[in-house]
Amino acid sequence: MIPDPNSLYGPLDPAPDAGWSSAPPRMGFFTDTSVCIGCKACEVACKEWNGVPESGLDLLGMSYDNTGALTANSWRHVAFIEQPRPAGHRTPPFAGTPTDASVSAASAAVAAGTSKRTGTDPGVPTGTPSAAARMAGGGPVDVLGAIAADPTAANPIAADPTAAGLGSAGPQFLGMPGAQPPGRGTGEEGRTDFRWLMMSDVCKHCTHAACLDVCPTGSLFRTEFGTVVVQEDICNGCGYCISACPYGVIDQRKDDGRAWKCTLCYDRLGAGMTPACAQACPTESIQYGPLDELRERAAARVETLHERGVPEARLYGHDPNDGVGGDGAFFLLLDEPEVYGLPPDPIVTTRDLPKMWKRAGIAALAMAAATVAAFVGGSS
Amino acid sequence: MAEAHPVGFQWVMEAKRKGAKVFHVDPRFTRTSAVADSYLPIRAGTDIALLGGVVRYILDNELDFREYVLSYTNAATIVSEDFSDTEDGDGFFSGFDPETGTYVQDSWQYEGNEGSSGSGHTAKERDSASGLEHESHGAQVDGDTPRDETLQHPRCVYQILKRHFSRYTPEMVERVCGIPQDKFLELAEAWTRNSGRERTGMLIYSVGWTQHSVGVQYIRTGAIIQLLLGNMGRPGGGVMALRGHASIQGSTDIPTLFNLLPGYLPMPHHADHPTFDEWVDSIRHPGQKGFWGNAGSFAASLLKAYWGDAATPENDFCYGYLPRMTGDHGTYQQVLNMIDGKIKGYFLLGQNPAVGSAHGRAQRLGMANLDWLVVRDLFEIESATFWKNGPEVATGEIVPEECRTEVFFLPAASHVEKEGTFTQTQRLLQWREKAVEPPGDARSELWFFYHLGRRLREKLADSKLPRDRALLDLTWDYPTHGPRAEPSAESVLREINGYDVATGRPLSSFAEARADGSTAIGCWIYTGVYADGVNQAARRKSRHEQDWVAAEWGWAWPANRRILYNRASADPDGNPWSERKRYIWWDAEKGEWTGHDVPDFEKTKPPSYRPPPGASGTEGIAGDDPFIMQGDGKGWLYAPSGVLDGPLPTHYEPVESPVRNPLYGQQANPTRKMYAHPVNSVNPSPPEGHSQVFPYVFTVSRLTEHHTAGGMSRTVSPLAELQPEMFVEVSPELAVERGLAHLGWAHLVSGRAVIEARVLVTDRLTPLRIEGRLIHQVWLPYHFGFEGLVTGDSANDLFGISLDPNVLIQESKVGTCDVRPGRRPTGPALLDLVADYQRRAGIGPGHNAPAVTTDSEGRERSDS
Amino acid sequence: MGLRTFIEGWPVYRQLTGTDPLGRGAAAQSARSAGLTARTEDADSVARSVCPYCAVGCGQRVFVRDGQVSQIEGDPDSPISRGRLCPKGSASKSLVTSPLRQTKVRYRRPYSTQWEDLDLDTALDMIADRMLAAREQTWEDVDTQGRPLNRTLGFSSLGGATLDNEENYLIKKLFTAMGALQIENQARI
Amino acid sequence: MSPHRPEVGEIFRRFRDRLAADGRHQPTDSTDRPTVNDHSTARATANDQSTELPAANGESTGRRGRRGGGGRRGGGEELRVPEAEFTSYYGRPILKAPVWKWDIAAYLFTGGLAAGSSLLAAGGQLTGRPALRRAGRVTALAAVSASAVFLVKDLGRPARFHHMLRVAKPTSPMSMGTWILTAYGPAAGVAAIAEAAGVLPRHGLLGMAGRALPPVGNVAGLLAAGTAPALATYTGVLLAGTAVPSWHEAYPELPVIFAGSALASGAGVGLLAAPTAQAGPARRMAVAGAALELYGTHRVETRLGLLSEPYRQGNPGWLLRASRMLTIGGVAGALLGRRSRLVSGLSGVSLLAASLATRFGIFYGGVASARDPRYTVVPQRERVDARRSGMDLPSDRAAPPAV
Repeated sequence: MIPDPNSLYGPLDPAPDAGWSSAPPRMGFFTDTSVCIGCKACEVACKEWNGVPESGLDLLGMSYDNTGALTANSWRHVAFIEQPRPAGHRTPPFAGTPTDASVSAASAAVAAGTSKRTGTDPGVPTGTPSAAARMAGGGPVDVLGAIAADPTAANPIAADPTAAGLGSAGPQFLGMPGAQPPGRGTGEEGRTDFRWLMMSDVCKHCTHAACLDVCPTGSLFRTEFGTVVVQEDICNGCGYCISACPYGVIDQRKDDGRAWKCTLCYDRLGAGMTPACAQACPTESIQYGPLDELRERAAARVETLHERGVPEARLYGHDPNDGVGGDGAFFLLLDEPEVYGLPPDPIVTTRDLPKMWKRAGIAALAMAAATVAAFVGGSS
Repeated sequence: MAEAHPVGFQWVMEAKRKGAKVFHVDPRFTRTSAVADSYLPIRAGTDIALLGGVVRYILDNELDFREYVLSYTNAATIVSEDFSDTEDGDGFFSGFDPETGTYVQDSWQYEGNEGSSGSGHTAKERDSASGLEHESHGAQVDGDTPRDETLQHPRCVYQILKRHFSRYTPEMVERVCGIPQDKFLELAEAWTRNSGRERTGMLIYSVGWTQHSVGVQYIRTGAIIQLLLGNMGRPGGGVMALRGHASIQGSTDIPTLFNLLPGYLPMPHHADHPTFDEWVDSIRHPGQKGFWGNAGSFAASLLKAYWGDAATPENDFCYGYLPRMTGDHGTYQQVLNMIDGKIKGYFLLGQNPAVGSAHGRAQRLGMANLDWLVVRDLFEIESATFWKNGPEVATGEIVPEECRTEVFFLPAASHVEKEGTFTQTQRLLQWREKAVEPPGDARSELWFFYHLGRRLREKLADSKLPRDRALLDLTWDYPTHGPRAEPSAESVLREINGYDVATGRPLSSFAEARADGSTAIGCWIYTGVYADGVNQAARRKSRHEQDWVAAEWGWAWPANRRILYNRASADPDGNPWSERKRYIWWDAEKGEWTGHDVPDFEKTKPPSYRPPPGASGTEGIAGDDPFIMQGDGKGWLYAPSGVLDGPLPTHYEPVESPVRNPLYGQQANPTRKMYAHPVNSVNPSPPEGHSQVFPYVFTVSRLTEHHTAGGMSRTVSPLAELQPEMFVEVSPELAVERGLAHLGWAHLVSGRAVIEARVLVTDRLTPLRIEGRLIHQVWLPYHFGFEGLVTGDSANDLFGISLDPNVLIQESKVGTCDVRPGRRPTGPALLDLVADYQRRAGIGPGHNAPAVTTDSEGRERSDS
Repeated sequence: MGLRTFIEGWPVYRQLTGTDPLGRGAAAQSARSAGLTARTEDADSVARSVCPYCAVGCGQRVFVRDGQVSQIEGDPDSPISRGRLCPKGSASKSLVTSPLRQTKVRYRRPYSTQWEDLDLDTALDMIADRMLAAREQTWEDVDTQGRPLNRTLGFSSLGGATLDNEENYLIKKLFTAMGALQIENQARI
Repeated sequence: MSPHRPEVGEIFRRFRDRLAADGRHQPTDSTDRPTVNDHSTARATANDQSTELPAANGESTGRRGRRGGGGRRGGGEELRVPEAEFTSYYGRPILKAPVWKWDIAAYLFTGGLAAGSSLLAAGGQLTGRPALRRAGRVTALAAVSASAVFLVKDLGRPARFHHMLRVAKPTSPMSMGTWILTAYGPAAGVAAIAEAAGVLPRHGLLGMAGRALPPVGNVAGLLAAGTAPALATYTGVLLAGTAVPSWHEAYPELPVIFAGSALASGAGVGLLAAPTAQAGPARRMAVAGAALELYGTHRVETRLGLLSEPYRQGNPGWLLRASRMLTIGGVAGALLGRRSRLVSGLSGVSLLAASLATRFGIFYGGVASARDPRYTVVPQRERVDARRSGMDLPSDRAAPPAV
């Protein structure tokens, strides 16, 4: 059979393309972050079902996120972002209370300095304080003001890192910027708006899955449900999939060597069951079903939110025309993707594969030609 | 709610999806606030001021559901002219006795019933936490009461209510709670607009509400609002308690509590209940209306269930076997007695007081001074290892080599390793099937106590001592099965349900209870759970196969009613208030009450029924009196008795507060239970001096990722890794004031202890402006201790012991402390630090704030 | 396995002959993956249970395989929880199968610095003796005015909110018959 | 679900069109974009200042340096390079950095060396330059064997290396590479073994073998040479076929660089092994290889804008600069020192070293680009913003250019 013209890029129903002639409808996740309460039931339910090992016991200070990222040992990851920004139509939570400037950005910048052993390498790496500050910022973010404040003078404990326990906490600085004595704020010049974003991240099960396409063993394969699964009996830990994933999802487990990620509970799907995380989710933030249905539901949800005065609501990964042909697991977000640690515009690496092979071919010919020339041309 | 009860919260989110507006009131911005439409930061311990403000808003704008209020509440009832309100008493109602710090309630009674409060003096009631008895029924009051249907009489409840709350204005709410007026008005407006004939509003609280020195009055205030708005006994209404333990409701219905017997029958008091009849009458209140008329049958049936053939009408059903209360025997009194060496042995059954109870140090010192301690749990919890790993070992207060306590740790069976029923927070009993055998020596409590009892009876078999009769005559013959001789839980449930002594037929309703010893009932309110010999609690009919009430899933007490007092869902004539809210109604053709639920009313008593003069008991209840357990069949806006600290809720400051009570000269609840014990010093509050030594308010609560004292979550890796360390949340403003750094360390000091925690500086906390002053609040999770996968200092160590007078529950949701950067000292230096603070605060050992502080100068008037 | 079956099992062969030339799906699937089923499918038994944590009372299904709990998840039939669980409820399997669970009786004798082993039966007997002794020493028959007390304040108990109603019933019944009054639980806390 | 499933994407085209047409959607645009702008402008200051942050805190600088997570921001050099503005979840990397260790970089070299050597050997074989032939064949075998060792050693589950032969996936450069190696390896091996013919006794079985070997070796040698160019250039696709920004965007150049680097290293072997008389072709190979290598490297260092940064900074920058020097030196030596065996040898060594440096430079340049979220976010964000301003579809992606 001839592969689909969109086999490497563009809209595609992946299961038939992967040889499942009588494939069931493509199944996937729609994660609606506007109703996520950050309970992390998804993380636990996933670990319980899939026997995923513990991923470290460190306080990260990334709001309530102590998991840090999707890793080989965390197939669901709930992100927490504190921002002094309006949340839709809601009454400003701190209007009228005697607040000063926001600390979200400064705290995030500190949290960027923490790292975590997750049973993988390098676990959760440290981050860029300024980028963290922008993630949490809702207005002018005076990270410097916070940092520059002379630690020894303004912040007695900062003088003694051990006492401050900042050994692992990255740059030391006061909890918040500004020299204004607390409580002088009327609430007018202080922070009034605040929102707490929560989002349960997971493998995107891309239509065009680079991890799958570059896998040299066929360990990563496309299931009849259109999902992408690592076969633990096949994977030999070559690690290619890890550099290929544009979302940084798949990861190698230490002392095991193999690559691991969400399987969208392939074994449960086979039995007609709902994936563990979606079944546990108390508020239906994680919805599981035929992708087309989910996409329609999501479209309606966005419109509802826009009507209810939440213009920042937008979908991510829903569009079959995007750089990966659409995600099998897509999201409703309330801020730019990178705020949640998602790439703003991922493009599957295989899009350029034909061009790459072409360039390689030309280079190869050039090489051969050069050799021939080297031997025939010239006298000695 | 999203924090502590996420799965219950799915229904809130569902309502939200349908357009409901969600308000969240909390000292800190939580995961609930994150999805709420409006978040109101509040100063911990000021809820009555907020809710009182709502009451005033309703009354001033006449937004109450007048028809409902007139017919179903005691709004029209006229109160004795002897009554005087806190408005006149600067924080005191009439009848206060400074000597005992309690009230004489006579003057609170309805007009013409002054004599009948039955509680000349409430000191005894306070010690016996008698408030708890009213979980299943109202307190005593004579049925026939003078009313003014126009609500104009100056002494009718409606007018008294109006006067009492007249000063709870939006301005006052802002001054006391720190909630901006416009936000308060947004709340009050939405709440009232969503109540009435067509709509109902629900009030949900988590039981942190009960952990205040005025906890019962918090809930009373909520009840008053819901009654005024007509939200009681109707679908989508009510006051919902979100309780925190799988069967904490069950352990109150079938109480492991010192002052109660199953079904909220009071444990006899040596002075008040010398005989069976006096005991029964004290419950039944001869001549009173309502279902408690049958108390005699319930009491006799219980004793019959306990002592079987030995219990006869002639010997008062072995009433003499029952132990008698002489005062306060509550858990905190016990702990102090342990420290004083008065108690020899202690059983801990799936409970971890070393972390979970207030004043952890007192708990641990008490346990270190026992002869023996039995701990039954899944894990080696802090309460089992305090003698080697407790903080007091580090400070030298407990030296293992000198600690006498003999400790038995017995592994317990988990919820899948035994069968039985949990009663969840809405009175629903659900049967659990056993999945596997418990591992190793692990056993169920059922096994442990059955075989322990067997052994005790064997050891005493030859005893001639009268005191051993109670044990030897006890019915203790439950069938066992399996190699480990596990007792049959169903046979116990059958006894709880009750049976006909002669035939052994399980009873199907408590109406079948008899006072002549022909019925035995272990817990009368549970009668029906084993009706027809079928385990009704084991019913699992799928929600897809039944209506939204889901009456065939499990079994709810009483009589499988899902909404109590649901007669109120119909108007006085028995018709639904509205089609939208149709629930229970009177079917004239059939001549009976019908609807979606089991009617909480005599099935065939027509709405038009009026009791004959002098009628008592059930026949005294009129056809339009929905609150059938109440002495007058009415919902009580005003409680003439039964609530020890006042017929109406009043804002008192928390026992430890940096703020002088803006409403009354009386600072804190004058009737609270105080313990003057050397170990229990209380931080000073205004008008006392030195309150600035502990300038900050701290409050504690749960994290979604952990459970109570952590025994079931810090030991479980997928949970432990999600919240791996003890931390304290502080506002940016406090961080600057005290030089705290995000992810740095801080330690908190109270008059009892000093604990340390990592700092989270977050916008989610805010200072509040109270009385023009800036008040900082910090928040701590109380899950951490020194055992388990993840450890940390225990927040509850910071608290002292002061109790609500009605139910003797401690104030452990708000206290004062100092916050200091860096780690706490260790070893003896830690004790020095606390001592230094005590010295600076001028609080000697056992210091208690004065009970009475009406003197505006703030000098103590009496007491201490 | 004959050469033929080996060849036919070889994904490359399946790529060339089957519907999946790129070796993305059907051809790359391993025998194990093909035979994969949910472990709840082949459970020996399923118990209908209730979550042990808070008081919401979410329904749980406990799957058992070879006498071990193989999975605990929400009961979709429950009108309370509709099959959903919070992180704690979801962790129930880890709770009951935790390696940290203490399954042997531990005994600490007075003034000792460590645990010792103790036989369950002996422990039960020692506890019974201590209860009787404490009761003996602290028994109160009547008060100062001769009114009956029939009680001991010599020992007390705390706990019950996490236990079954049947268990609480026996605890209260036994302690009451012994005249033990100081029985408390979390409901007071 | 509905029996009739509309073509994938249909629903969304409709949905997008509806929104586009729908005025109600404008707010998203008007309220969303400005906020982003506010923030960016408002935070430019914070951002620039914050670049001093590590300097302000030696401890954290050292630590981050060690971790490499944002090592680049470590030194004072940082202050001179204004930080490209971007946002990321607590500033953490979005991509997972390659888990490949140094041995994959080493393989890039040995693989290329093997290829170059085989070509050299084939040339020598056909043009009667036994020294080149012998040296080429032997080096090829040694290099390809080393390659195998490096590849297997880097696997998380080395015992499962043979799983590579389960499938043949044109979409997977590594799979293709596996099959290329499978074809090349044995041929190179046989060719090298054939070199043993000379040392075998004249008579007996071994004698027969001795007579049979050379022709066999010649066939094998040509086979190896036939597959060698593929072996040398597929590795370019191997690296480019990832989400690692500075590798992927360099896909047009990488094969060229690696081809050149392979030729140069092969030439290096020739210069080392062959007497000056036979080394002519090697010199010319060196020139050709060096040309390709220098051209390609220069392109990746300059053409990719932000994504060229990693190749210019830190260790990768240092390695590539060294490589350039060595290449130029090697070529110069090869051309000028044609009479001196020593100079030729030295140029050979320097060409080999250059090739080695190039591979490590390219390898670690890419790794650095994956570790720093800046290189992931900034280019993509620019793409999105351009598209947004281009067409009026704020919260939605426009169809990307067809392949």
